[in-house]
Amino acid sequence: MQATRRDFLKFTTIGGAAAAIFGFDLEPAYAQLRVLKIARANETRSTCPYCAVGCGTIIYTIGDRAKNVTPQVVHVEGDPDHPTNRGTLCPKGASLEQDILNDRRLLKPQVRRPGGTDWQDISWDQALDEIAQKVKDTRDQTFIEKDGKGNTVNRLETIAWTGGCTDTNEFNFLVVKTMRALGVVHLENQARV
Amino acid sequence: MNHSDQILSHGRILRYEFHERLTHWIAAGSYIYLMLTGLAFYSPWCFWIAALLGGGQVSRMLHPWAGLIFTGAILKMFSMWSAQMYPTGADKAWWDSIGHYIRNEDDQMPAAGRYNAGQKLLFWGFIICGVLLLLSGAILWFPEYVPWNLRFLRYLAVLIHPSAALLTIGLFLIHIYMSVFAERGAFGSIIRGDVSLAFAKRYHPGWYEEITGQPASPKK
Amino acid sequence: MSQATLRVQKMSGHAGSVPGDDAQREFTVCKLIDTTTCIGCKACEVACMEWNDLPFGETVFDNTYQTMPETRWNYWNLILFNEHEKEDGSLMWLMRKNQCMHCAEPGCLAACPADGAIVQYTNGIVDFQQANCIGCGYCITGCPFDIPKMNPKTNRVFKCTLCADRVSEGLEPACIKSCPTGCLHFGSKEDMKDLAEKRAKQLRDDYNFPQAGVYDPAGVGGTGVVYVLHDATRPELYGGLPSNPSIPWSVKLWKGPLKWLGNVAMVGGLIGLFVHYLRFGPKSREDEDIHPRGENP
Amino acid sequence: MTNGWVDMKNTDMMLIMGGNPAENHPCGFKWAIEAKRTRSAKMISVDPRFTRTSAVADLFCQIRAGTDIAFLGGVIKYAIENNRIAKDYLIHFTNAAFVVEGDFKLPADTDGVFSGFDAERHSYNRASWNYSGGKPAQTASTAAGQSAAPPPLPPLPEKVDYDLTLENPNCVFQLLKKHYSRYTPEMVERITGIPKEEFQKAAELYTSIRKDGDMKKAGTIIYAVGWTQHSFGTQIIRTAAMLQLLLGNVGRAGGGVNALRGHSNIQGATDMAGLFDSLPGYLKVPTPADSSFDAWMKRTTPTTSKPAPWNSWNYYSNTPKFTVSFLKTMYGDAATKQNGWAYDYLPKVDRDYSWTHLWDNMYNGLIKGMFAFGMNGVAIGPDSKKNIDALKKAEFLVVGEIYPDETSEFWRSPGISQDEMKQIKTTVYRLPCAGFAEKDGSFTNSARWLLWKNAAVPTPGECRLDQAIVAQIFLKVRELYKKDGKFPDPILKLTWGYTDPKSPSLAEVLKELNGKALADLEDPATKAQIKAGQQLPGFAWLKDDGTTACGNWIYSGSFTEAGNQTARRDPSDPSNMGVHPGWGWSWPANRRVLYNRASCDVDGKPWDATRRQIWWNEGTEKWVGNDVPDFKADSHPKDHMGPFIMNAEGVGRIFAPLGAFADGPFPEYYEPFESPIQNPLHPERTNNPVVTGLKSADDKYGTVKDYPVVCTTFRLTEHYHYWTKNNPMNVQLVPEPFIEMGAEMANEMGIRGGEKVKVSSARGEYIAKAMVTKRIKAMMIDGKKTYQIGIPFHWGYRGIAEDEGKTERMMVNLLTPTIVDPNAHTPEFKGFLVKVEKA
Repeated sequence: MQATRRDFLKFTTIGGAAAAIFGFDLEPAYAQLRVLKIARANETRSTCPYCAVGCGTIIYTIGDRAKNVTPQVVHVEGDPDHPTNRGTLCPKGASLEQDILNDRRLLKPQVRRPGGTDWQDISWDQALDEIAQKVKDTRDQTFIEKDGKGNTVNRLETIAWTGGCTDTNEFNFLVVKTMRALGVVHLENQARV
Repeated sequence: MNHSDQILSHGRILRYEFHERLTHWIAAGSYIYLMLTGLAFYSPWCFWIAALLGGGQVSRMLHPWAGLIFTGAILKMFSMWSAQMYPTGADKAWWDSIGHYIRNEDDQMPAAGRYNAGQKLLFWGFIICGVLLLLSGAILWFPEYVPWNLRFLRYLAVLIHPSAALLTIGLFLIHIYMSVFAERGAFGSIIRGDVSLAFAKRYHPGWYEEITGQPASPKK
Repeated sequence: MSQATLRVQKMSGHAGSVPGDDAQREFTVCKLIDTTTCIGCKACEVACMEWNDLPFGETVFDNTYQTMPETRWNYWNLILFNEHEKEDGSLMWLMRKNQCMHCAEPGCLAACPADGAIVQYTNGIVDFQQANCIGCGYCITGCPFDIPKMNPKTNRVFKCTLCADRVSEGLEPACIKSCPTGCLHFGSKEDMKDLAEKRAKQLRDDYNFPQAGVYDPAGVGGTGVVYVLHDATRPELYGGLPSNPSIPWSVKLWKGPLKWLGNVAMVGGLIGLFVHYLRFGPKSREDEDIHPRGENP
Repeated sequence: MTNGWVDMKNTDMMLIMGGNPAENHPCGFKWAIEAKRTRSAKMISVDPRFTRTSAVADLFCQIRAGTDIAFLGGVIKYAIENNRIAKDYLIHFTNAAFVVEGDFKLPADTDGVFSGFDAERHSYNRASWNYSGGKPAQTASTAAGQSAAPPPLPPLPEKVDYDLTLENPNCVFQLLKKHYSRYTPEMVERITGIPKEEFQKAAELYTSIRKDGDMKKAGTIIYAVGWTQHSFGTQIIRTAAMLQLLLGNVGRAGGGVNALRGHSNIQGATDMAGLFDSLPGYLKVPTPADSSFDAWMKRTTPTTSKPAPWNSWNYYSNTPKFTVSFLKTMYGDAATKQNGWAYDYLPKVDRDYSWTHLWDNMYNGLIKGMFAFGMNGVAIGPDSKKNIDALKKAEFLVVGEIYPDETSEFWRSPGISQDEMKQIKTTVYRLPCAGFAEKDGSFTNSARWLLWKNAAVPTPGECRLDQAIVAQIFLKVRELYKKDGKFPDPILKLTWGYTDPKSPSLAEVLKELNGKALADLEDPATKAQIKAGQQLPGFAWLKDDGTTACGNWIYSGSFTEAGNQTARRDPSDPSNMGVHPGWGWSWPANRRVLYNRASCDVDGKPWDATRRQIWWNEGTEKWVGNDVPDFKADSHPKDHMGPFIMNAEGVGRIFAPLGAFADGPFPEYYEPFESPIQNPLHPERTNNPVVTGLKSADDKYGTVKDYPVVCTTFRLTEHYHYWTKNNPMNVQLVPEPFIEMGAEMANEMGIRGGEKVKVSSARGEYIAKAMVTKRIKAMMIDGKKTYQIGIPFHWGYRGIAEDEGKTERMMVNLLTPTIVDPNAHTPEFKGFLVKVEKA
């Protein structure tokens, strides 16, 4: 075969022809957007557990509360109705999803025995039984009914409760009830420090 | 290789050895790919070429690698041919007669050696543009690693790369036209390596004389 | 992925007109950043990370409160911290939220060769379509604010989307919603300009910032993010905010005159050669002195 | 907070000191910014460091940590001298006009202490800190050498002598003026390090709201633990409160004294008395000396004390109603009038069992076992090493947590070898609890708003709800006591009537807190009736005859017959003053601004007609308004009832009489326990005279000779206590611990930003990278160049960065001292001494 004038014509027009042959349509009027990830998620109103501004948060979970779904958090955002934060959150509140879905969470009861160099797993029942027995023994051994002057004091100085900053009012009241009933006087809380 | 080895049977002369031909086609292949993908990036009107060649992502991914291959090929060409490409006095005369050349009045042309002045221009054009394309291309390959305060380099690169590429395209078009359409036998020479004595005599009389030791143009 | 309802009015690397252009009544959305009330809390940074589910990265302490030196492909929103001593010796701690400015005339879009990889919606949001992105990085060069960043693994470029997915559904961007002090505000460009000018006037009248003003640079056609600055005459104090940004001259030259020159040259060259062939034909018309080729294709 | 977060938007002037709300309460701080934006309000930031708050303030003063009383005292002096006081407010709403007993002496006259100081016991006999009222004071002198507890204090006089011209040299106002006359700008400069011109600028700006006594504007003081955490923290806050009374800012929208609490529910924990020295609703715990319920009530129920023609509601006169109702909630039918409402069941407290003493008592072997639920005592400190050493001596520790924390792993804290570990006998149980999103219940925010939250997800793994864990432990203990044991009655008789006793519904507990009628009740005035068993509408219904039960009187009204009020979600705010009466529920009685009667003049008209909170309606003869009146609704202004209804006087206390505070009826400036100078006011009395250190081997205190640098600890907005070091997002924001120091100091020491620095105190050392900044400047303190540094405290030995080996695995609280405030028992985390070296 010899190169001819026709070859040249073919050669120069092949590109233009190809576009027509393949019929590409590169003219989308709309761009691809990620669908709103919380569009059908379930909303739960909560309160941020960090500082005392008490920002309203909305926790978005997958599922519509149907029985066959284990809710999984997909997003946390400020509650726009909440008068204090009006939907805003600080960098801690805004990252609450990572607090809920954190792979560092403790997931099972553990015990460290006297002289132990590591944690051991323990069942809930055994842990609670042992704790209750220790509380009982300690209280029975050290409960003070009267002070040096003969005044009734009915107190237990040998067991302490230190309560956290994120305990609810109701939990705190259960603590006050149970600890005061035991006679606990070393009752302190993050509120002190 | 001495000159007598270049004279083949059947009245043919070996013009390009195998490694020269291979180098040429490596350069040619990579260049064509670079040009096509480059054109796709150059103008929206040509972006369809990228689609034909596997999509924009693939084109962008392979373009710089093809560039490296092309760079290797032209470096090899440089080492093979640069000695023969330095301009000589005859080249000036050749350029002065370029009108004859364009009108296919080759017999009016001063005798050219193995490479005429136009081919030398092609060679040096590709070498110089190749270097520019490599340097600017490296910046364009990794723009995110060019610090913000050296961003003028990126700005230069986006100008130099297409400018140099356009120059090579001009050279390329002429090269193709000359070798495929204008000079019968040229194409074969880069495929099989040999040309006819007549071809050598007609287009590269200086070279013909050098090889055969006979005058090329009895007409003169 | 779904097709959302934002229409495209500008499109990168696109031949011919853009179908969404001039097709719809729409207002331009705008983000107002009042640097004078920014406390650098980084809520916006986190909100952006969380909304977009961006993967976390490594950071190192670098003698600053700033999270990292500059935005990353997976960190689109970064507050820049700058300690600035005034002439009278008093200190200013300037904080500026840095992110895509959503220029009316985006340098990234101008520089981008990939069809539809960068689009501007009719509401002004400039968005990257990673599906179309070819990873050439020209947008990085085209941007006068150093915003687009490449994911080295996938070779696609990312940046702030102005939460186009939220805006298209009628929500505000995530950063705007989170901002505790309200230094971020969102609305129409017109309203934000108005609000910004009012705030700047208040700063001049009531707060002893005689140079307070609004940053909405004309060099890129105005931006979809406007700043209120204590000193609008020196935007570079705020972590190098360019005082007069524009699409880089070389990008303009390259995408403008050079392109047309090149096009003309290439087409002209082709035509010239063709005409030459028609007029002169091949150099050797007769094959008498050339070895026949036909036998050996 | 006397006011609330949203109320800040009403202010004209903010003094932010001892707090850094932009850093620590960004979302509440928005309302401070809102005031700037909408009212062109001004903001003054006074802090040891130029903070994120300072960045948006209009005036910044760099103060030496712990010298706030000198600053505020100076402002009081400035206000009085420049007639920038609220004269009418002062005369009618405070005790400025009250005459104080003649034998009361100020520190200026008695070598830097108030009258009654007992140097041996480091305490005051506070009998002379009383109003003059013509009533013979009871014998209050202590016989020499007697070592018994201090004698009981005399009561406040029923009818107080007063002088409305404020000219009586012994009236509170004159004493105040005299006391703070020593706090000159020069003195302020020597103590605080703030150049006097700058101090005067600040004093001028803050008091400018009361220019020529004009009452329209309101100013607020905003603080946090930067004030509390000192050996005189309560007195700093007192000084602020006095300044606010002087300027007439308390009770007013945009005014008040606003404590920004640092955690989601420590306001609630305080209200609920998770503290050794109180019972729910700020009822005082009984002491062994209270021989019976009645004796206890007699001691803790205040009697009215006021000028004869005035009126005082003295709301705490209802203490017996609150207390009986609490005991009925605790012990139900077992609490009867006959047994003093089960008075014996309550433990009696006459010692300091507070936080630092708790650890000291464990260190000394008294405490055998501890529960730590969401409370990381080792990291929180102070003196973390002492706390670790204390835990080594305990028999058992029960930790309820969601992340591995420092406390539960004290036995393998850095520096303890395997061999040493084997010597530690403590049994540690670590129980996996529920995160916030897994629990419902209510938090009380800093503005006293109770806000109900809902559980969003189930607990992961084997985690259990906190309330279930406590309930199950308690029920198991109770089972054991059913057989035998010491004094089992309070355990066996404790009410536990929850539907699911093993996991009480928190809504049921809130109902219990709100209280219910135990018999049919009728209000004699309105004839309104409540049937037995119904929820009470509020604490006004509480009775001291055993017919009502209420777990916490101030929370009465939170869960009524109308349902859970804390879950209300009506965001509307008709007055546009940030009241939001239908959102959640705030104690007391859904009042949003405390003492709001003081927002009106004596005649009941608002001081500022544009910010009307409540007012006296002549037509209906009632107090009405946009907020719930914190006042007796039908008390006619001409009766002159004081707006401060919780005080026996009915008025605000510029002078705090008798037992109110351990260390003085007026705040006097004392140096921090570890201080770089002697007190310029009285060099012979440098520190708070009633403060003493603890005595264990781990309680060490340094001097300026060895430790010349003032150090303060602080929080970052990117992190939350010792919690977010487990959160990858927050760790990315601020990946490593650091130490903030001024450029001048760093240059002098040849330290560059990012280099490691070692900070040591008498108690320990801490190593982290240096943050060299222009934001902390060298200071001239009493003529001596002094450097300050600040250290954010969010790291320990368990966390993402810690576990990856990117930190030195240390806690800042290895440095902090076990010195506490004598009133609030809060440790002096701020303003202790250290030395700084290259590490």
